[in-house]
Amino acid sequence: MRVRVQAEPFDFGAECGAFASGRADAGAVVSFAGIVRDDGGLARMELEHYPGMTERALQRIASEATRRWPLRDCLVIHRFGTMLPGETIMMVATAAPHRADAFAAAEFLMDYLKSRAPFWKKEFGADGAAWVAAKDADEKALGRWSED
Amino acid sequence: MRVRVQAEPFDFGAECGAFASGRADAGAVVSFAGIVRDDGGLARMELEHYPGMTERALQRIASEATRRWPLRDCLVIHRFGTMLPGETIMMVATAAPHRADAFAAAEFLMDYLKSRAPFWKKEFGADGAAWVAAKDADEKALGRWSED
Amino acid sequence: MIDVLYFAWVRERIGLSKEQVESSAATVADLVEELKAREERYAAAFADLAAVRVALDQELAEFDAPLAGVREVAFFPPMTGG
Amino acid sequence: MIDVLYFAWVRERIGLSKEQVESSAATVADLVEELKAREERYAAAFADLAAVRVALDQELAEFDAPLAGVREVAFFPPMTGG
Repeated sequence: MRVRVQAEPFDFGAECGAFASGRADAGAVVSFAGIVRDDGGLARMELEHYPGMTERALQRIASEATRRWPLRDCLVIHRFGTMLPGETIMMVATAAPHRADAFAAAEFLMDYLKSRAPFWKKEFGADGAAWVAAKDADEKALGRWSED
Repeated sequence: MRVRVQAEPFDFGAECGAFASGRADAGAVVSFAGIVRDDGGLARMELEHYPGMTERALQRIASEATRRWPLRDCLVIHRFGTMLPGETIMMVATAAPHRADAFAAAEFLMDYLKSRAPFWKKEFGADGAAWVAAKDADEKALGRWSED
Repeated sequence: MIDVLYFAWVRERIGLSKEQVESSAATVADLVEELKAREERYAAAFADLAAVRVALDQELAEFDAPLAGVREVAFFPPMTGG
Repeated sequence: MIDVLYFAWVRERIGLSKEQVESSAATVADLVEELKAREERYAAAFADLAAVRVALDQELAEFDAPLAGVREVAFFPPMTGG
């Protein structure tokens, strides 16, 4: 289980390759990449975070995923700072014996990371800058992981 | 939308990297890799397929995924022939504006491919060879995609 | 003449991956009965039809599907790709 | 003395990313009231508490949480990572 928080770009393909490489202990590897989307006129995105808390929150989310599903490994990389359209913001990867677990754990990581890890996106475009608003759908997505 | 059926190994990391590269039209890329799992004593796996029908079936499944979700792209690669533990058997990748669609489409591709694309696995171990039996769970997994 | 293909353990039991069959069977089920009547190895391959799938001209089909116009019939176990 | 951190638009409205505050507030809500009473920019940042989240020593918390023993309080909008 590894968590990385960094300003530098990372190579999504190389990370996927290394993560899946020779993994005869798992049968299923799922990865997700979040990419800066250009919905029209986006010049750049700035990602602010809360150093210290970010790492703790991501570690906790990854530990929780490992507790809930029989994961052989799990990886979270999240960038902060300035990013251009098409750049990779973050990724998660999970490895499990069976695909349903690998998929569920990756979706769980994404849902929690979206609403519980201290990152904030600001978009800069032709019309100025604006903080991205949290989506109700993201908060609601957490409901499906309730263990009650 | 691309479908490849081949005996040769492929580089999962390189495929993921190329698939996600500069994709400012999507915000979410999901990929899945199926790997030969060594549950103890597996020497090799042989994957038989039905040339001609395989490509048609995968094309149809990929087209159906593209019809159901707003995908910007989708990729399916499946090998046949002999594979060793740790080798990558197949992969799918999906790109969509939002993560829920990319995840759902990737799981749909996997569920259909498992039970509807003409591949058969035979495992060779110390105790001899045996065809892998289809799992009820895989057939049942299709039920969740019913549009009725 | 119809091309009949066999895959995986169906192929192994029959000992053949492909053959041409002269048949006037109306449906897949009729064709299976004709094949079973031929030799023990066919009877063994088709003993449990719940474990066998069929494709007509490379499309999955049911055992009661008509064979009229079909050029290629394939028999195989449930698929296990992915 | 308690470290108070602000992020994203909370930081921008207050015009400060971090400050040390001398406070005897019992809860987060009490601290917010003290800050709002200070200056208009704090009142603006905390005008709608439904849009503000709080962390105590880097753990998410509620506004009625006690501040006893807490060294670092952070205020920020709902998170938008991923």
